[in-house]
Amino acid sequence: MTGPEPHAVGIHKKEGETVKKFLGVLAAAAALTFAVSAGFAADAIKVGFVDTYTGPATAYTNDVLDGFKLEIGKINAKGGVLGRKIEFVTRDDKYKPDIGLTMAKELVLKENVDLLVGTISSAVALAVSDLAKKEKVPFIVTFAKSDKITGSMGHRYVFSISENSEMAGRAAAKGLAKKPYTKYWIAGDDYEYGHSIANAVFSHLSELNPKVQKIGESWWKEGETDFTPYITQILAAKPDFVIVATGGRGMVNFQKAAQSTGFNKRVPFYQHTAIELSTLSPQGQNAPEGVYGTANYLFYFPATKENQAFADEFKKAYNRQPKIGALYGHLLAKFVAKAYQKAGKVDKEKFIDAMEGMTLDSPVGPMEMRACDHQVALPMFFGVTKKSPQYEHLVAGDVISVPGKEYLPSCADVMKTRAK
Amino acid sequence: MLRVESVVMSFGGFKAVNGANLHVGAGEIVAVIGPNGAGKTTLFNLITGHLAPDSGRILFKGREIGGLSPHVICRKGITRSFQVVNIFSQLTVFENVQIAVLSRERKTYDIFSKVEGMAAEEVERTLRSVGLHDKRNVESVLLSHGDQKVLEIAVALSGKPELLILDEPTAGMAPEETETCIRLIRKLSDEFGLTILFCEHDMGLVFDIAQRVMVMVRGGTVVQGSCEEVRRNTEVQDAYLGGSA
Amino acid sequence: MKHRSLVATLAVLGLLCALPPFLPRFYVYIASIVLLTGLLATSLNLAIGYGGLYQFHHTVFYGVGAYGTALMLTRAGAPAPVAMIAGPLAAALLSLVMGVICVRLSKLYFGMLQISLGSLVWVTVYRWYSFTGGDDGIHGVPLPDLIASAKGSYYYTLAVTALSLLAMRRIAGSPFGKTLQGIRDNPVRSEAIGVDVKRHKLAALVIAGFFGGVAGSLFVVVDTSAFPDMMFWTYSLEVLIMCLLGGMYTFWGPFVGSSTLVLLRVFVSVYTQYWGLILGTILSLVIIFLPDGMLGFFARRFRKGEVRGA
Amino acid sequence: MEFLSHLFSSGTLSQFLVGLSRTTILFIVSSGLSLILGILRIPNVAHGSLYMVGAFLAYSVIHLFGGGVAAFVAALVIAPLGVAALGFVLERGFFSHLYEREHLMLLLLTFSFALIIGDLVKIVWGTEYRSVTLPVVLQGSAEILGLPLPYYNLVLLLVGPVIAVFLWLVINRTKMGKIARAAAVDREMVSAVGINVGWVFAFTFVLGCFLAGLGGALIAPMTNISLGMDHSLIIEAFLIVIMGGLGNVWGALLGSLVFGLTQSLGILVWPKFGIVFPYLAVVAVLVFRPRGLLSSTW
Repeated sequence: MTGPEPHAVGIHKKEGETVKKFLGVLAAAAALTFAVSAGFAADAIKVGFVDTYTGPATAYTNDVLDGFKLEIGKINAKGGVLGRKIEFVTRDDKYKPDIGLTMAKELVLKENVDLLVGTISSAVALAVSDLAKKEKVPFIVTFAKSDKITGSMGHRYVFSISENSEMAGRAAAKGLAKKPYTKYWIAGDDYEYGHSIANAVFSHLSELNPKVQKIGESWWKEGETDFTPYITQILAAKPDFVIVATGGRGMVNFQKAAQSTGFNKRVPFYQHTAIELSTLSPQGQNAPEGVYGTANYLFYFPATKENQAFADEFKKAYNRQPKIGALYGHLLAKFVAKAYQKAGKVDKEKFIDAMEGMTLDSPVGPMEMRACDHQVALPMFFGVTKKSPQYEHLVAGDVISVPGKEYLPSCADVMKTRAK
Repeated sequence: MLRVESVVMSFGGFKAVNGANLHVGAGEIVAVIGPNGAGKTTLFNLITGHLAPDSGRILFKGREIGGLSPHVICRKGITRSFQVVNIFSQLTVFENVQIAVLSRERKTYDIFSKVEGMAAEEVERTLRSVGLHDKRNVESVLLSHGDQKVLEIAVALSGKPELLILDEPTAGMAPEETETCIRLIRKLSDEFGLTILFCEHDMGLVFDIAQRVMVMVRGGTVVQGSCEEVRRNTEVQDAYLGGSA
Repeated sequence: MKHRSLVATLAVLGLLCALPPFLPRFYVYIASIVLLTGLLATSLNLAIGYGGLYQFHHTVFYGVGAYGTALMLTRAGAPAPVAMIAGPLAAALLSLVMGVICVRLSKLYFGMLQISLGSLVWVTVYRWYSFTGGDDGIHGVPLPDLIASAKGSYYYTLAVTALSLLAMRRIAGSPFGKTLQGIRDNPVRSEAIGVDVKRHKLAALVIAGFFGGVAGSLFVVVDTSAFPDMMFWTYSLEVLIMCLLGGMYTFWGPFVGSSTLVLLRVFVSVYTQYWGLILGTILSLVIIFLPDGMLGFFARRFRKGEVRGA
Repeated sequence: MEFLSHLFSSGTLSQFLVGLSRTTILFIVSSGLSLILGILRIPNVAHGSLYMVGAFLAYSVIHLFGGGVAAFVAALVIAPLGVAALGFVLERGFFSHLYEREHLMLLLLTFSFALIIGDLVKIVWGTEYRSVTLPVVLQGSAEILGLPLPYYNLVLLLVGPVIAVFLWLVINRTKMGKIARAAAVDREMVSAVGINVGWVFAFTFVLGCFLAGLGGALIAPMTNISLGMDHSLIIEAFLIVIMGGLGNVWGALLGSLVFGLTQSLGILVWPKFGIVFPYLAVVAVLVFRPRGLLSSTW
């Protein structure tokens, strides 16, 4: 070590004075920061978003925000709710539960928001949900897919307006049960979401079709970029069908690997959200064909007037097709506005009472916020990827729609997991 | 007191010490001399445990010490100074000596006492006796080279060794500093009855204070004996005058 | 002199005790985070500033302290006092084990081996769903009522942090602390005066790990949760930055540095998403212009022209 | 004993080849890091960020040229050169004045650069992830024992050794390389004989950055290019360099092989904790050979 180490071993002898001076400076700086505040209008209904606004997840979360903005803008333009505007602020959790929790605390304890929403990360959602329960603030989960959120760790203050892994698993099992495959391989991102969705698909599939068997599993770390070693491993075992449980960025990565190795041509596989635009549009025409998937939203299906109108409106506003997040943001705005209207005043407990059992019309049809577990019942679409002359990306073909009621776990089942 | 028997130590293929023999009796002042690269420093490093011998024996008070760790050997009663000044340069003169005293008293694991002022009496006494007392609160990196060398001897001394090893104690010193240093070494020997082993290039100094001299050439012992014997030895003359000098 | 520093300490403590009633709850929470992060940085400084050990992955002990406490409370249902001490002890034990493996390496190699071992611990926590909760972490850790509220947890954090800092200050000023500084300064000289360098380093690592663990257990009290990210290597570097920012070779420097960074982070990240840019710029300016850190810089200016130690 | 049947299945060879090919990118990036660490003594945490910049640059170049083989080749040239230019600016602007600083300071300084570069990338390219499509020629895969090995992995298998030999030639057969090696051992000596060490160091740093950029450009088609791709890579690269021996190009190669292969074979043996094996390998190496597998320049 040739570096000039400061000759400071004995400095603490003089530190007392220095510390004092320093504390003065620090206090002044702190006072300055305290003085500034993000600021809501005085009588607005305050909605606080905690979500991931940096990194790959923004491909999904920005759509939520834009969908919400579009709808809430219309509501505010008509005078808002109860004569008050709905305003929102966003906080970036950087996909990390500790940061998300700090941000949520800031929103609740400092900004005094009336409502917390957001999070694509299940870890953040669970952390914030715990805070919501303690602070008695309603929290609407917009994207995170862990079934614990409204399942085993659900409570009065947490709601979910997206499907969860258990639901996706049940819906996929319904679609897959009709196929002739029996030898299944399970692979996926080795984290909460990956395991829970894979288990959900396979356990329900084996209930529906007792002949299926699992011949092997492989798990890679979340954020894995090179799937080739796993693909060769899977192909060597010669399964009939592969359940691939990837989330977020793993979706596109795995599809690219499948395309380049010809994996999809050798063995059919299923990925939740494989048919969704968020997965398909970044790959253009190079996405693999013949991949089975489920999704909550497709802008071209069902081809109803409502869906068409929503897609057109979104495209006009943001110059892109709405993806799944846009639907969630849209639903969020509608639920929030309607619930406050119904509650008659801005009150956290009344808001929750109003939310329970509430129904709405949406671009994908009518839906309900289940009173028992605070889980919304959305229809789920099951299909397979194919090329389309109309678009620059692949679309879902052979789409079947599974209504929410058919794949939601029963209230009794949910309560059983909560009791544990 | 110290006995080195046919010790061999090599770096890669090069035998830095090759069959050296050395004997130091209690209370003696022994000098090791030899041309540059003769292996004097390596020999000292072997004795103090900074290197481990390949073969041969190093006995201190009849016990084998070859290959032990430096701190263990220090505990057995050998302390040293180094050729290049080796002190706690960021600590004050006082603290340098203080650590050595605390280490000797085995108080370095004490996490409860306040170190300030500990062992002050002994530290000040030592500093007075080496003439550094008035500089006791100076950061030692700021001392003159001569003072640093003296401080290092004071640090080594504070371990209350039975054998003190000095590797070129006057290297790089100004003439008057050398003078002080010699007086210091004499004083140590006379007052405390210390056994001293040192190596030095300044032959005047060697023959001035050493009682016996060991001559090393190319890693081996050429001759060991009184100053007079060594001075007259023809092999030594060859090594210094005709050989590699 | 001694009298004055005692008065100053009591004044600061008194001020900190009096804060909560005047602060909104959010700031009480942030104040708790500031305190425990300060403790974390100070504990790291014991190893890196005083001992010169390249403790690159210190937050492993922070994380293990937190998980130890959280798991004792949730899984074992242990009484709170037991859990509070179990976390730090687990951290100290891990520090001992990692120390035994690392301590014979020097500087950069030490640091890298530690990062490697620390990453193993991190991976284990991150992957072991059934036990640690994996990447979700542990939430809603049950706490006794006394320390469950924002104020209660603040006072508890304040008390534990103050005691820990006092203890570390004592250790830094003890014969052991002085020996450690000697080892940092010159390990060869230390050995030559009979100091067992490795063992002292190991002891320093265990102490630093223990107090890192204490900070972790405080995090559980303040946040009622524990996350794997607490022990990801980037956070370790951030804590290193805190030490550097405040002044690595001073006792209070790391505390000052961590307070500055935590406050800055909380308030700045509300207004911008470019926290990295801000932190990076501050840090590079500090390294280039103030290598002694803020406190070191102040201290230096203060004693300019004085004879050192007079 | 189930894992044994995995090990000796027909997939093992193919698994092995795939492991080798992914080692290539680790090797390219870590050899650059190794040069900078071994010769300049800078523990450059920003190396991963430069790799990320390389990947983003490759993306931009390919899109600018509209895809195809020409665009891909252009990206492989332009992206590393761009990163090298960035490295040149960093070296002349900062590091050249700071070589004498403690490692710890340099480590933190480079970490601060990593943070800054990360946010600059965010500003320039946004937070969404990008992806690059391979030219049609390179799409598809070859059959090895009935299992697919993508052509691109085959290309990587060839690129790795080429780079290794190239680096060996630069370091051992050019004057610049020889001076750099000498300077790594004794900087003062080299400048004392009248050689301008500053420019040799600049050259080494720029070469290291070029390699980081090349690694980034090569990984671009295999992954989605996103913020944070530097985080996991840089720590792996550091471990590889330490494991292989600082400043030793062959050490970087050996380290990458150990790292890459323990990982891909670890997946077969114990899928859930496959990621643990490379770390264990590093620990084992450092416990038994604290200075790394091959001799280091330190």
